[in-house]
Amino acid sequence: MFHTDEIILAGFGGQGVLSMGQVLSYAAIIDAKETTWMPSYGPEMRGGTANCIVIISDRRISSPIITRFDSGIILNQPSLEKFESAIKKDGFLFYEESTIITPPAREDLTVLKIPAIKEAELMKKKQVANMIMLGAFLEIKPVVSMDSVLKALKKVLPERHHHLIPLNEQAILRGRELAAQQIQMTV
Amino acid sequence: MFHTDEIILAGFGGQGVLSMGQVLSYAAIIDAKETTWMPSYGPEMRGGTANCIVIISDRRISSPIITRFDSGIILNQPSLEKFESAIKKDGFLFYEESTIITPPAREDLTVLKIPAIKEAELMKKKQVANMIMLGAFLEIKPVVSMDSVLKALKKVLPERHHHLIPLNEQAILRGRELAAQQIQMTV
Amino acid sequence: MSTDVLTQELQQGFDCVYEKPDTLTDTRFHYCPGCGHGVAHRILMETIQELGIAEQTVGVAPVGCSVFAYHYMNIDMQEAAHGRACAVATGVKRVLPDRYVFTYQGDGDLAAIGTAETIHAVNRGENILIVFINNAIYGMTGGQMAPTTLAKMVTSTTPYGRETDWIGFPLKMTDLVAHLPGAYYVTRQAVHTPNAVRKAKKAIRNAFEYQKLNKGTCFVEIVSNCPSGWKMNPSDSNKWLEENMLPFYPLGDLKVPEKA
Amino acid sequence: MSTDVLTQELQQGFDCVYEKPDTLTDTRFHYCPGCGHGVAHRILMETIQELGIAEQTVGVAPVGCSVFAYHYMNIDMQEAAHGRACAVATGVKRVLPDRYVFTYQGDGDLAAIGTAETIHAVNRGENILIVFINNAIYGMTGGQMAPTTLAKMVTSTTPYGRETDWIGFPLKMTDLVAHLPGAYYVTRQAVHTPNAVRKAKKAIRNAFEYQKLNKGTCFVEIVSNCPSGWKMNPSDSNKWLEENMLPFYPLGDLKVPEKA
Amino acid sequence: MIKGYIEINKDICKGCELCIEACPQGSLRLSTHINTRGYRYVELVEQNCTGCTNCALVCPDVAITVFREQKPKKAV
Amino acid sequence: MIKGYIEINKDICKGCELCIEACPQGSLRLSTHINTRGYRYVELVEQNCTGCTNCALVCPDVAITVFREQKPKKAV
Amino acid sequence: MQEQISKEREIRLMKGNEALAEAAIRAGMHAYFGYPITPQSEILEYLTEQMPKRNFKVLQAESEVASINMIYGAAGAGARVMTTSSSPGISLMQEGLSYIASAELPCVVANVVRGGPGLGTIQPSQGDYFQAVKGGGHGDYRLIVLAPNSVQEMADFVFDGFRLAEKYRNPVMILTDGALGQMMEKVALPPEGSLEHVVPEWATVGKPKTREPNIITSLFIEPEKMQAVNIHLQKKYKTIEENEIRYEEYHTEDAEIILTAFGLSSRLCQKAVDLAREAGIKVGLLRPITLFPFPYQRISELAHDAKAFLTVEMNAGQMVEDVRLAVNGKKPVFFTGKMGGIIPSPEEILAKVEEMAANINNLTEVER
Amino acid sequence: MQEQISKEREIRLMKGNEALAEAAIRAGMHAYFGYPITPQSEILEYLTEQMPKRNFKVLQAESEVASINMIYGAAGAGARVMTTSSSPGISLMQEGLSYIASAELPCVVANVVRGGPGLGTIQPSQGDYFQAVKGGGHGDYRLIVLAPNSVQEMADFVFDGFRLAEKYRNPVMILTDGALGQMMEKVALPPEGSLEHVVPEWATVGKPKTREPNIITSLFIEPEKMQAVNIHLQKKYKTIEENEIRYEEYHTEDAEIILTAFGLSSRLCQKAVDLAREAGIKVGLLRPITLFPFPYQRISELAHDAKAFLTVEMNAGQMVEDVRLAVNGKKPVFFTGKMGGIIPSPEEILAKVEEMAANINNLTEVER
Ligand SMILES: Cc1ncc(C[n+]2csc(CCOP(=O)(O)OP(=O)(O)O)c2C)c(N)n1
Ligand SMILES: Cc1ncc(C[n+]2csc(CCOP(=O)(O)OP(=O)(O)O)c2C)c(N)n1
Ligand code: SF4
Ligand code: SF4
Ligand code: SF4
Ligand code: SF4
Repeated sequence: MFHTDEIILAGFGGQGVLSMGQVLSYAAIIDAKETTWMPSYGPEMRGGTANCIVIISDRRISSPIITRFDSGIILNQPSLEKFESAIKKDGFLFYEESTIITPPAREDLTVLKIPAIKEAELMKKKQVANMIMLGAFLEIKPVVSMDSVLKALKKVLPERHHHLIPLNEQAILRGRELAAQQIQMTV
Repeated sequence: MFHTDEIILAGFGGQGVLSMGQVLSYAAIIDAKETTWMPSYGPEMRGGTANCIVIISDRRISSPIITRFDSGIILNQPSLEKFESAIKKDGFLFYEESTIITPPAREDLTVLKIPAIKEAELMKKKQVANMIMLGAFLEIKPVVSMDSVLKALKKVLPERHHHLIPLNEQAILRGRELAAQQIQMTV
Repeated sequence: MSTDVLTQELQQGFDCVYEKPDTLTDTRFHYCPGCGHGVAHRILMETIQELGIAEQTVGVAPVGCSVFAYHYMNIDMQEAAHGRACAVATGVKRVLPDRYVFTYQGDGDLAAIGTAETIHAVNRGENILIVFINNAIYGMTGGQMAPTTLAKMVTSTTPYGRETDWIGFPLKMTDLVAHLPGAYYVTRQAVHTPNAVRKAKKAIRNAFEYQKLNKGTCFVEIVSNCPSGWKMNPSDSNKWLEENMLPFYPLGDLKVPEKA
Repeated sequence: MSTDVLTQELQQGFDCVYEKPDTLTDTRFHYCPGCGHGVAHRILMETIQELGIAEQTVGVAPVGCSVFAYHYMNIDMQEAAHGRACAVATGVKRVLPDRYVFTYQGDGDLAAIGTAETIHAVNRGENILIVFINNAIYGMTGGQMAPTTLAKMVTSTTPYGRETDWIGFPLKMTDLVAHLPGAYYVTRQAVHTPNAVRKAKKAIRNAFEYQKLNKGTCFVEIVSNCPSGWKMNPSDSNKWLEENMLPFYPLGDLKVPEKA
Repeated sequence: MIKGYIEINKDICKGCELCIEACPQGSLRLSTHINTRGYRYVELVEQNCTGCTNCALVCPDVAITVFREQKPKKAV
Repeated sequence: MIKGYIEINKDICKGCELCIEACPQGSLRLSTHINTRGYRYVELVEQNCTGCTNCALVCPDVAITVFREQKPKKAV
Repeated sequence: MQEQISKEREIRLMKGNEALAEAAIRAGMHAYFGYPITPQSEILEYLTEQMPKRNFKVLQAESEVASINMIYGAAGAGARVMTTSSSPGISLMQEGLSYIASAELPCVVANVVRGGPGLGTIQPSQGDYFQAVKGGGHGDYRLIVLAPNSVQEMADFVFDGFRLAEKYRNPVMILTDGALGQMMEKVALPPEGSLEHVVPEWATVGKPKTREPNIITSLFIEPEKMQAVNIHLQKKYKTIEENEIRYEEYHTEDAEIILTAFGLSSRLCQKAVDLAREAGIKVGLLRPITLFPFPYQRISELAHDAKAFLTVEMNAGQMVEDVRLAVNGKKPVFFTGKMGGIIPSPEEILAKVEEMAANINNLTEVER
Repeated sequence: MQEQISKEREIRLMKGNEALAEAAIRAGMHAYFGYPITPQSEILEYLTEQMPKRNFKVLQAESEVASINMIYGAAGAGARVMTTSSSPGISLMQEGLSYIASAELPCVVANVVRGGPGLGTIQPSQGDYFQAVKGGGHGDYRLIVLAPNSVQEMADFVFDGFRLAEKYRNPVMILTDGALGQMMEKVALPPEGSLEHVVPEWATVGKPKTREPNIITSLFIEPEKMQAVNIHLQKKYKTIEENEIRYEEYHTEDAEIILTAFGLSSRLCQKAVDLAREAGIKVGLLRPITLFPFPYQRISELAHDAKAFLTVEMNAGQMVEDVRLAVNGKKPVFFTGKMGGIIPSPEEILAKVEEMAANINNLTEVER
């Protein structure tokens, strides 16, 4: 059987959800998989939420716009409210701890609450919270190889930020650790 | 059999060929016939020639734009050159004498050369040359009733020129005389 | 917020000295935090409220960030095609000459694609109010260069700064229309400080009062910010406006009616 | 008329001091008798001949009576959509920056439907020459009101005279563009007398010479007649022009380059 | 000094801070909480509000209502 | 006085009479004949043309060619 | 038509353009916005001349883009409005028309078609059928399209146009051509004021306290909302298709060959039918009067007994696609036409018909 | 497609809009003129960002009307040029497009379609098929219309577009949509400079003494001349129809039900075919790649063995008319679609297919 992963990544504009999705998609290409990355666009983004849908598959992807997802990576409250119900039964939900007031209610989901912003602050670089989330996601859902993710980072980050690549790598690894710990705890 | 008359009226702009045609068409309506009046239009008129096609028929007229005519009423040299060949075999050609340098060459046509401008000058109103031509035409080709023509004049002339109606009537009658004389001469 | 609730909450011995006018609906503005559109909306609708002309007013919204103005303004409104608000307003005013008609337009709408409609409406002296929000950028579509974008200013379509030698110069549309005989009252205002807001509101009030006289077009430019497009926080954007926009677009009246 | 024939005919001891330039084709103008378009065409093409730039020049014809300009001008030309000559010329100039590019436009074309394209081309300082024939009427379509039609002037769409209070005012487009920083040289000329023709030709020559400098747009208005549209004979039309057009559209330079 | 107070609709406030800057008394500050739309909203802290309406004048979201102490009424 | 003469292309002339007006010498007049396009064309009548080119300058139809007496050449 | 003309009608000889303008005044048009273009400038000229004497407003706009948006504004304000132009000018109105259709504003737009593409020629043409009928603007919308074939109908269809526009809150296009605009024929004019008008309740005329704001818009940013609007529009178009199809038949009863043609070409075809009938060929004519809604069903019925169809147009073949869709392969459908402002003659059509008749049981369409 | 990608191609993850822009640069575009509009503003943004580093010109025009006329000027001057917009902006270009087609100027115009009509929504749609394919402007003209269905094709079709435009002196439209413009996918970019360009001899580049003036015009005032131009254009379109039809088939060999869809919808259909095949239903897909010229003949051939057709579009049913014209009554043709920016899901299509399959020998089209 062919395999497909459908992921929604959502948060406020500026939290880096779009580039998080791009790293996933780029890594998929490096892994020789098919992929689409589809952002929400237009004025709805204005000061509000930003999200993107990433699909990674063994074969050609039909629509880049879908309404049900295998996993969600959620970085703010409005997005959680919008997308919690859009995650497929028994799917995965990763959310950033400090931005969520009312945690998800669904019981079928595997839910991971990642203190990404706190951890990023510990790393002295608030901006890498998204990579911590990404790492956490990849620990549980290794939809692309870690090797490719690290290569993808180079492609997605603009040249002028390439000095931050090691930090981003670190953040991804930190995210993996956090997820691994949490899963063990819940198990 | 149904009867149709197809007439081309042509000359320089300002000679009144368009209103001559309108008088014909209006008279046709009064005679309860079908009629169309179609002017040449657009920049080709600029300072150059003006012409209109009048069709009068017992039944519905298909195209208002045709390329072969039963009769031609011609008021300048370029128009003669343009339309002489467009008159049907054995048709009728009425031309204003003083404006034509090279007279028509076709032998099948009944040709009447009317000194309309000279006569109009005699009547102290250059502008009625067109009505003299119309009168001449109607004498030979009574496509509408004279009664209706006189009524039509009132409709076609703008209100402010209504005092000129008697003069125009006179001109039409003068045209008829001229044509009658000429036909007799040729016969 | 309805007056009832306020009355209840009102502390003894206090008057309500500022509240949202009824001419604004309860719909929240979708504008970015700190965006001048909100203030401009508010003073426009306050004026209509204060003049008591809401029932006689028809507004025309543009295409731009303020495309949804009709969600907020509690009056009859039309949404015009991009750049055509002045033509639409002309259509309205010609068939409803006794109504107050205004357009509310951004700089891309009014001074780029709508240049001809703007100039000709003013030249005809259409008896309308044109509110022109000049934020030197296309906010709605994501921060592209507007005709009013300042020289050297960075936008998403002038990533290296507006190079006037080949892209063209910031266009002072308000100055242009002030030259037209159809213009009756032309002024440039701003809304970045309390005082500026007071003055801008007065200008709008003047404009509506002049509209009664049937003497020609009133044109009120409001120099405004676009924190998102300019990629600044609201407070910095207002500072930038003061330091960069106002020297080039100085505030004040460009044409005032001659005294009777 | 080719030079050969002239030479043959030339009387001993006489020089030819005026003849049709080679930059005009042998096609007869379709213009009405006495129409200023002919003179404007001629001086434009004479200048191109005299400057020796025919091979480097691309012209843009408008929609209007001069729509057929390309039949007469013996150079590469494009026929633009109504009002869009400035946009078309921009397209040409941007890809052929070392060519001389000009538009030739009537008042309806340039100042009504083409207002936005005109203003923005000048505002960008497109390095082109815009020749603007202002005859205060739409000649081509049969004498309708133009934006430049004078107050009270009778046209086929202002049969009772242009009533400025509801149709709008005659638009001084040249004055408007002179305010734009992209304009380098802006002048208003006429061609109704020998002297006016000489001056107008000089203005066109200036414009082409400035184009070499790459400093912005040159804009030459030519106040002209339309005997057909005005319903006058040519000589009366020129008198009318002198008495009515020139007081409102006074001749002279509106913007000249600063001395280096 | 005249006394005043303001009410801030915290669900509407977008935390643009323009009112904070506009307040001549320095009576306003950003809350540490966020509202349902994710914005830190503004709150009145210092009790020195004069009801000058400056904050309301610059508030782009019409989030502020202003109250001012009644002037003693003149005797009729 | 300088001597000159002009040639008028009578097929091109539209008889607008602008050259007649422009001629300071009054050398031009309308012919009584019409050309192939129906216009009375212009002709040079008075032999007092100075070759000033005024007629050609105002002629909208480029119908006029102007000749002028050669100035005696300066000795080289 | 002729028979229906009541006694109260005033008879005149008029140009099609003038008849249309006069009819608009009599139909109670409140305002007209337009820009000159041959061959329809007489409309604006006629109206400016009449304006001081009668009760309506005219404004010469700065362009066709401005005209159509003025129409938008005035229609939105509840007025009965019209604009007219010819091909290039109508192309400039496509954005505005799409807005008007989406905002559901009633108005009449006449296209006095000239030969294209481009600046083209000013002579009559039918080259804008696709644009009018399939939608030259963006998105799924429909104009109600009426195609007059006489000066009388140039007048009558203005009344029909306003009636339909207001009944369905939909723009109506009168698709005519330069010949019909420029020619004079007899026209019997309906009396002034014979078409009732009420200010629609949705119009932006100033909001009284008693109702919610009226909003004229075509913006529906959420796709679900836009979808709902589209579904509503499609339903409306369906209703129009059910109720408003108009066509005329001429000798179709026993026809083996059915000519189909609209507007001016239908007159040429009528003549061709006469000529062919005289020559003993069984030919008939179906003339769609409404181009949208199109008489698909009637053509489909005729395809039962007829042996072949010939569509005649003054273009490269546009309506013929709709005829083919209607016939749907039941019988071969042929096309003949003239382009660039030339009018095919009845004789040419006859020749084509004779050719078909000679081979009537053996006709096959060329494979596409 | 995938297989053809040569080793020299650079692989990137790109938005469709960016891929199109980057491809235009690599295809040797000389100049781009455009105006911002969602969902395609990235094209202008990308190009202004790249301009100082590469060899081409960009100008942000004052409007779409200006853009298309700048394109006219630059194309007439012999340059390889492009403009892009989205639905409302493309409507504003209709006059200009008609001029460009008539003057026979090569250029590429991309329409990143959004939901209409009117201001509509900014979400993806296919509502502009009629406008692109039948002609939204006036007169008889055709755009060559290419419909990509992937980011890869957003890039590739720019090359094809310029090639076809220049081969036939005809404007080419890339008809895509907001989803294809905004989404990122893998794209293999052809190397820069791989598409040859010669300045055409008809271009207005300044007339040397040795030749007659070059004139770019669409004005042919005499109807005979205009007719000749039209005949020439129609012949050219015929040649294009003979040589340039492109389509893709998927499992059509034994298909009883043929889906037809272009652009994004064809991807949904491909998925639906997979799902249906899994369920044992014999379904295939024909995807027209060129919308003009349209693969009428291939569809007509398929109509032989297939039992029914289902056209799937993101509109109210536009291409379905061309499918019907091709099938010409041989088999029933059904339609399903979503409007207003909504993308139909493969499951919805599957449901429709299953419904048809259940009744496969008894299907009849609703009478129109
Ligand atoms: C015909 C057309 N072209 C382009 C657009 C896209 N568009 C929407 S708003 C806008 C510009 C907005 O800028 P501005 O008018 O300055 O207003 P702001 O958003 O800054 O308030 C553009 C180009 C459109 N909707 N329609
Ligand atoms: C889009 C469009 N609208 C209208 C026209 C009709 N039209 C042709 S020329 C013209 C105006 C001509 O007037 P002007 O520009 O003043 O030039 P003139 O003829 O007076 O020299 C108009 C309205 C057209 N061809 N295209
Ligand atoms: S994008 Fe700019 S103009 Fe638009 S709402 Fe945001 S700040 Fe205001
Ligand atoms: S109509 Fe007027 S502008 Fe046109 S050629 Fe005649 S005189 Fe000249
Ligand atoms: S100005 Fe208004 S929106 Fe901004 S922080 Fe103050 S209360 Fe909130
Ligand atoms: S100016 Fe020229 S066209 Fe006019 S009369 Fe003289 S020669 Fe003839």
